[in-house]
Amino acid sequence: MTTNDHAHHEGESYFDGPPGILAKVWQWMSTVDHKKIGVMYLVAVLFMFFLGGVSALAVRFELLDPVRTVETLNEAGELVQHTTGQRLAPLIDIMSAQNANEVYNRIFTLHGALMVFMFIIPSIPASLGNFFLPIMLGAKDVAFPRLNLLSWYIYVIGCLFGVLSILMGGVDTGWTFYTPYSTTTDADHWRVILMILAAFILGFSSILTGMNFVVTVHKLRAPGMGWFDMPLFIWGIYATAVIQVLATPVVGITLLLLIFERVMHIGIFDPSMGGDPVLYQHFFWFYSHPVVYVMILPGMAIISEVISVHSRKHIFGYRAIAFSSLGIAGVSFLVWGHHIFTAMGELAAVLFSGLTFLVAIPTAIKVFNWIATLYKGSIAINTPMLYALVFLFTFSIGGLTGLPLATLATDIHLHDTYYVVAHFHYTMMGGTVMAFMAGLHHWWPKMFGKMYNEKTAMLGCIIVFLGFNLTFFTQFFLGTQGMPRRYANYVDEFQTLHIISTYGSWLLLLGFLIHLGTFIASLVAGEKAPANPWGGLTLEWETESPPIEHNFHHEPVVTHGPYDFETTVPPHWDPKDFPLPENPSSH
Amino acid sequence: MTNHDTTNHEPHAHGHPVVSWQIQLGVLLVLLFFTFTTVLFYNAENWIETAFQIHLPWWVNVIGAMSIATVKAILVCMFFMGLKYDKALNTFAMLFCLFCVALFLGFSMIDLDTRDRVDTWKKGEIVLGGTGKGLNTPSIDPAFDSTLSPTINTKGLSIVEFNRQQKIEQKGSEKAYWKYHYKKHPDHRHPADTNNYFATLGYDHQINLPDANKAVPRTGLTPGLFHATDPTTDPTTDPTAQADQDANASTKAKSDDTGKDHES
Amino acid sequence: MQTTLDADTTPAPAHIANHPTHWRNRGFAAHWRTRDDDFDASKFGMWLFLTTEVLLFAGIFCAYAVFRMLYPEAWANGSHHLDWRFGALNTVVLLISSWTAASAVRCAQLNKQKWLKINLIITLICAAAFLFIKFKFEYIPKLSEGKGPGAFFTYAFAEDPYEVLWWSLYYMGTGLHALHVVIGASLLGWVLYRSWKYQAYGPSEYLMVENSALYWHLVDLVWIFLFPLLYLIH
Amino acid sequence: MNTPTLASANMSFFQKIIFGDHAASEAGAWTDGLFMMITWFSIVCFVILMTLMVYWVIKYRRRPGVAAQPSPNHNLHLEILWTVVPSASMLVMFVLGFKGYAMKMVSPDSAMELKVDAWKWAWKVTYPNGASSPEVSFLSYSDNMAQLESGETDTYIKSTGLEYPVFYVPENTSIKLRMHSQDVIHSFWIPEFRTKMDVIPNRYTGFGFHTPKLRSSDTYLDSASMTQAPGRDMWIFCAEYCGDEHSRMAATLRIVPQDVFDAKIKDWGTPKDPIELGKSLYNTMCKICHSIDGSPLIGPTWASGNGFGFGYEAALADGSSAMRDDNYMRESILDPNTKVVAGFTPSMPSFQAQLSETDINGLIEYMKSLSDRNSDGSKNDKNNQQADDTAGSDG
Repeated sequence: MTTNDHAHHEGESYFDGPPGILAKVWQWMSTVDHKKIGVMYLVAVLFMFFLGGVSALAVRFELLDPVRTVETLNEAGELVQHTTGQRLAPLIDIMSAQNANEVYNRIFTLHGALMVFMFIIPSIPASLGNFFLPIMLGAKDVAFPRLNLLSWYIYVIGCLFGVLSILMGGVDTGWTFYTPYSTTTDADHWRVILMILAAFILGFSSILTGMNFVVTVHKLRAPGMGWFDMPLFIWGIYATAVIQVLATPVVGITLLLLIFERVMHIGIFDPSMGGDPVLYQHFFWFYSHPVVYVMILPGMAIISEVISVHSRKHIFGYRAIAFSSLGIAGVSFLVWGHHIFTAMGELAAVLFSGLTFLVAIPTAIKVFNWIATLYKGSIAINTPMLYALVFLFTFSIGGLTGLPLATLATDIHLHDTYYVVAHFHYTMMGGTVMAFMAGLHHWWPKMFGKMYNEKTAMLGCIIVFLGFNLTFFTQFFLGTQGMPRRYANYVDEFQTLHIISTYGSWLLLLGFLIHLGTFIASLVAGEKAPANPWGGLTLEWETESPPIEHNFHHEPVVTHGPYDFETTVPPHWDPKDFPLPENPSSH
Repeated sequence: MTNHDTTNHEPHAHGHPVVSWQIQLGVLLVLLFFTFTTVLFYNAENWIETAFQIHLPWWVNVIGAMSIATVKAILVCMFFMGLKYDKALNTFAMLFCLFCVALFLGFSMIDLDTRDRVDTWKKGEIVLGGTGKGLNTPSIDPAFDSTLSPTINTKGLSIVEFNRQQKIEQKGSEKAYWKYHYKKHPDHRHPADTNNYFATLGYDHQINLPDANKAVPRTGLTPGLFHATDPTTDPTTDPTAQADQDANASTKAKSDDTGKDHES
Repeated sequence: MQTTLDADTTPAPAHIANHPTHWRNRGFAAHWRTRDDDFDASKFGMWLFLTTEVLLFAGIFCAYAVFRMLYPEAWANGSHHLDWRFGALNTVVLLISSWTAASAVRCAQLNKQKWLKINLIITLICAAAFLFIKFKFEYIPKLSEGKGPGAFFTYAFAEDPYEVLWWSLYYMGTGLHALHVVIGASLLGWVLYRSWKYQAYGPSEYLMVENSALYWHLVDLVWIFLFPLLYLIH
Repeated sequence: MNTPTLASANMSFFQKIIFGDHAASEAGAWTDGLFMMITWFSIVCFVILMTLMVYWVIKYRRRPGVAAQPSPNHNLHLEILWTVVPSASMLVMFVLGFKGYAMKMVSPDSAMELKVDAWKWAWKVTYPNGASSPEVSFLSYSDNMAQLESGETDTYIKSTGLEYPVFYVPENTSIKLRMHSQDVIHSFWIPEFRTKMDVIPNRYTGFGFHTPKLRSSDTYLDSASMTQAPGRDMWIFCAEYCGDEHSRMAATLRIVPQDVFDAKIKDWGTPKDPIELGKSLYNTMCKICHSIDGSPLIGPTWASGNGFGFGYEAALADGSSAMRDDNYMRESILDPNTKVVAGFTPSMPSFQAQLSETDINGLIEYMKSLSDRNSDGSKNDKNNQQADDTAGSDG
């Protein structure tokens, strides 16, 4: 049982363990404390983000020139030959690729698989969610602490499988593993199977986390916390967890069938045996469309928190936002077809097109509510708030550019072009990653007990914002003008826009490096963080920063709503530092 | 703990209802009864089919079996898994999951069934049974899999046709092959038996009662199953079409309407 | 409260009764307020897990439905290569095992330690019988006839160019189910071991029995649908 | 000028930036209009939202000691309003999108049906009379005419990578495509017509479009005579990821006057000298993987020497060796992966459905013409000369 683990260090912060580095490592590796596990997730996820980012930079670099691939690789070889006497085997040999384009194909597959399966799906729920969901509920831990640790280990094993298959040369199937290409390419190697297995295993980790969170929200709310007293972050994570539980098993069986397809040609997805490749796409997107809401819902959840706390304003339309989260989770199972409009029958295409618009409505409602929350607030301009505003900017673009992709006539033109690439980067990166950064800066003092340098962080935020838009806004025009996805070479006309996009990617790199420096500096020499630096009202601000072993000295009792800034002085604050309006509006 | 309706239950195990053994045994017996029923239903249908040559439409069989299975599943969930006495939340979780399953099946089938709504030629496969091309890929790396997946080149035939051709070569002559075949499956003429060795080898008079382990042509084959390689080409040009039709002359009527049934 | 329910006429010997794993001495996780919260949460978690299992098999069922719709003849022929008798027999075996699993839970609730063990043993025997029938009378003969999945399909008497797909799905579905049988059986075996060694389950501590039984019932549920789909529907 | 441009008469600057060019068909124009409508709608929403956001962030920025002013937490009418308005506008988008989709999917019965075949990595269009286009061109959006007229075609080809097959269609006609793929999923995309559809193995997919009338400004560069002829070039791209050369799987759609078109397909339909036929087939179908100058590509080169070329012994992957004679070549075309040359992966699709007997003979004749040996391995000088200038002329 977990009791013996919880017995000792009462009152200490969660991360000062026993003396001795080995003892510390063992304590972390064997911990069932959701906070430690959250931090472990954070580290792993950020490492995967780094790998995926490197491959993204490689992709962008390749696209500097219409027919660069061959030259680049030869140049690389000769360059080394000039400096050192002997010619280094160029990348093409290292990856044991047939030709130069295959290297590019493997790198963008690498980017997709890393970013989707290993970074963005677990990013917010598994790291920030793990850390803050129980605290915000006023619980000591998640429902199943050991399951929680297990899911982290499963996640790491999955990542290891993926990295192993990359070290064996990487796969060129594209992260969607479309048959029959994925069942026939590299047929004499098993690195493809390794990558599929990686996705399969990561699915289990995702399922376990989801189950854990759903049960936690249902059973471990603090006394006095009804469903509608929960912070919206919890609502978002809850909707996410529901999707994780219900959608991920389907991709499990899909990838299983895919593996058997490769090993023994069972033929279900294989046109050469009477199977149907489009059926695979149905199987895959039944999971992978809901999963894009696994990616974005936690981001939306963070934004709801950040905006309301930093503008000291009750979130506008609490129930609307809460229900729209559930609505998105529900509708997300109805719309997967819009990924395969160009492969489907006409009737199904029309059906899915109509249903797809449904998902836009709750999303729009959320954006309206967030902006309405700013009205008459007391808005602090700091990094979390800045990132929240960046989110509102980029995510609105991402959402609005989704409309032509739900509209049949235009989607037939834009499908599989750079327009789509730009669109989902505006939602995934401009949405989830920006929200992730917002949440990271919002909760960093709470997680590590150190403040960070506000100026450098804001500088990094601005540079990331510029770099991001420079990188991806150009790609909308590339797409509409006729640049297909996943092209290693392209016609000369598109070069200008591609060059701009690549420069933007370097700017992005700079921005994230600044953030990295800020965080390291904060960990090394940051000043001690107060328990409640922003004046938040949710429960995580009542305990110390960093939180103690069991989160709270006494089980908290919820006396005020999470957003009652008009009537409540936040914990650890002096009323004169936190002026309240004289005549709070009646509601 | 909220107490549930616990009529004819024994006292609670620390607040949780205990299902009485009478109920459990009764449920088991009902389940066994339903199993018997569905098997009976199935065999009755076979019997009607072969004895009276009446082909019941396909949905009779499907709806019968599946509805019985559903009833059984509900019984197991309610009593053995205790949903009847449990929190409503668990039931809700199960129901919502079934709702997702329904969406999954429904939409996928809608797409695969309605591809030919605008152009009829978008429906079918071009080469029936698959092109047989994807199979001549190299074997999986031995380091990974000791039992290699065989690398077959089916020469563009479906793998079933391919295996039959292999067997025919192995047996030397078509006649020898069909002799071998009808020794094992004497009940009806194989649709691919184009020049009617079924008759020449003297199996046509033979009528056996159905045995589930023997393939009985209960529906007959869809007209033109083996020759409509291109939906636009005229089916009647292919000799096997004729062969099929007079082979199943007795079951022709049925094969037509089943054809319609299956398409619809 | 256990005294009222102590139906076990022979009380456990001291070295078991004082063992920390004995059901009377078991605590519950520190982050729960009451034992009931722990119990309900774990059970709810198990149900969520069962939903994921259902959706896992939904993939098989979806492929089955789609291809039956596309290639009805192949499906009709394929189903008649299976002998419904073995299917029915296995159904009966699983139903009985499901019943014993359910009454194992009941025995744990009522602290009937002996009958708890007996029920679990019968369940495990049924699991073994199921697998035996499946392999001895179905997999091995079929494979030896060349009715294998995918590229291993070398059956010369096939009627229809798509029967290979039917066999692939047959092996995927039943194979996945057999895997679940093994997992469920090992769960129940673990329960049997612990109740044998420590009497670890009783009126206040039968969660593990209940959850393993739930898993076993799910295995039964899946078979309840696989049986008509594969053996009876044509 | 072979750049597929449309001297756009009534095209807003904004639209010009977005699409770079007019749509070529009515359905395409409809798509553009719908896209612009949605874009303007989005811009309006976006501008309103962002102005409010920025304005309030500045107006209500935090001042020390100043509390947030009270305001209601929700406003039912407001929320209903901003739920209903988006829903209504999206309903409009859906209906219009449906109409545009129908315009692309449904083509009149009178439409000319072209059969499109796709494989890794090339397109082939078969015309109603069974002919298929032998012509290739190297075309690019970029304006490299100077190079062309100065005849520096080699450098030019290098800069664009390779030649693309050219498919001819008559002007002002309804075309219906019936597409199917030999190996993996491809996607047939004509950006000018704003429409694409996946090309799926062992299944027919398709769509239709109506080619525009040519205008006086529409001319293309006839690569044979280096003269401008009335007509109009468009890109065809593969939009579904299909492997190594996915990005090179392009082609040109050339819209020409009806009489030119008729003459062309009549010409292609009639049999011609096998070597010429083989050469044209090579240029359209094989060039992507097989070189004739000895350079190794995806597949073995056809040029003779160092173990390659017709009449030379081929070392196979399984260790055995085979003489490259007519039969071997025929087998390698129809059933490529049974005898794979050592050092190459079996990635070539079978061309069973693709090539007629005449085509295969033509290809083999062409291979012979490239080699300095006969099928029995003996030396011959007659073809040697021809091989050189063929290779030279083709680069």
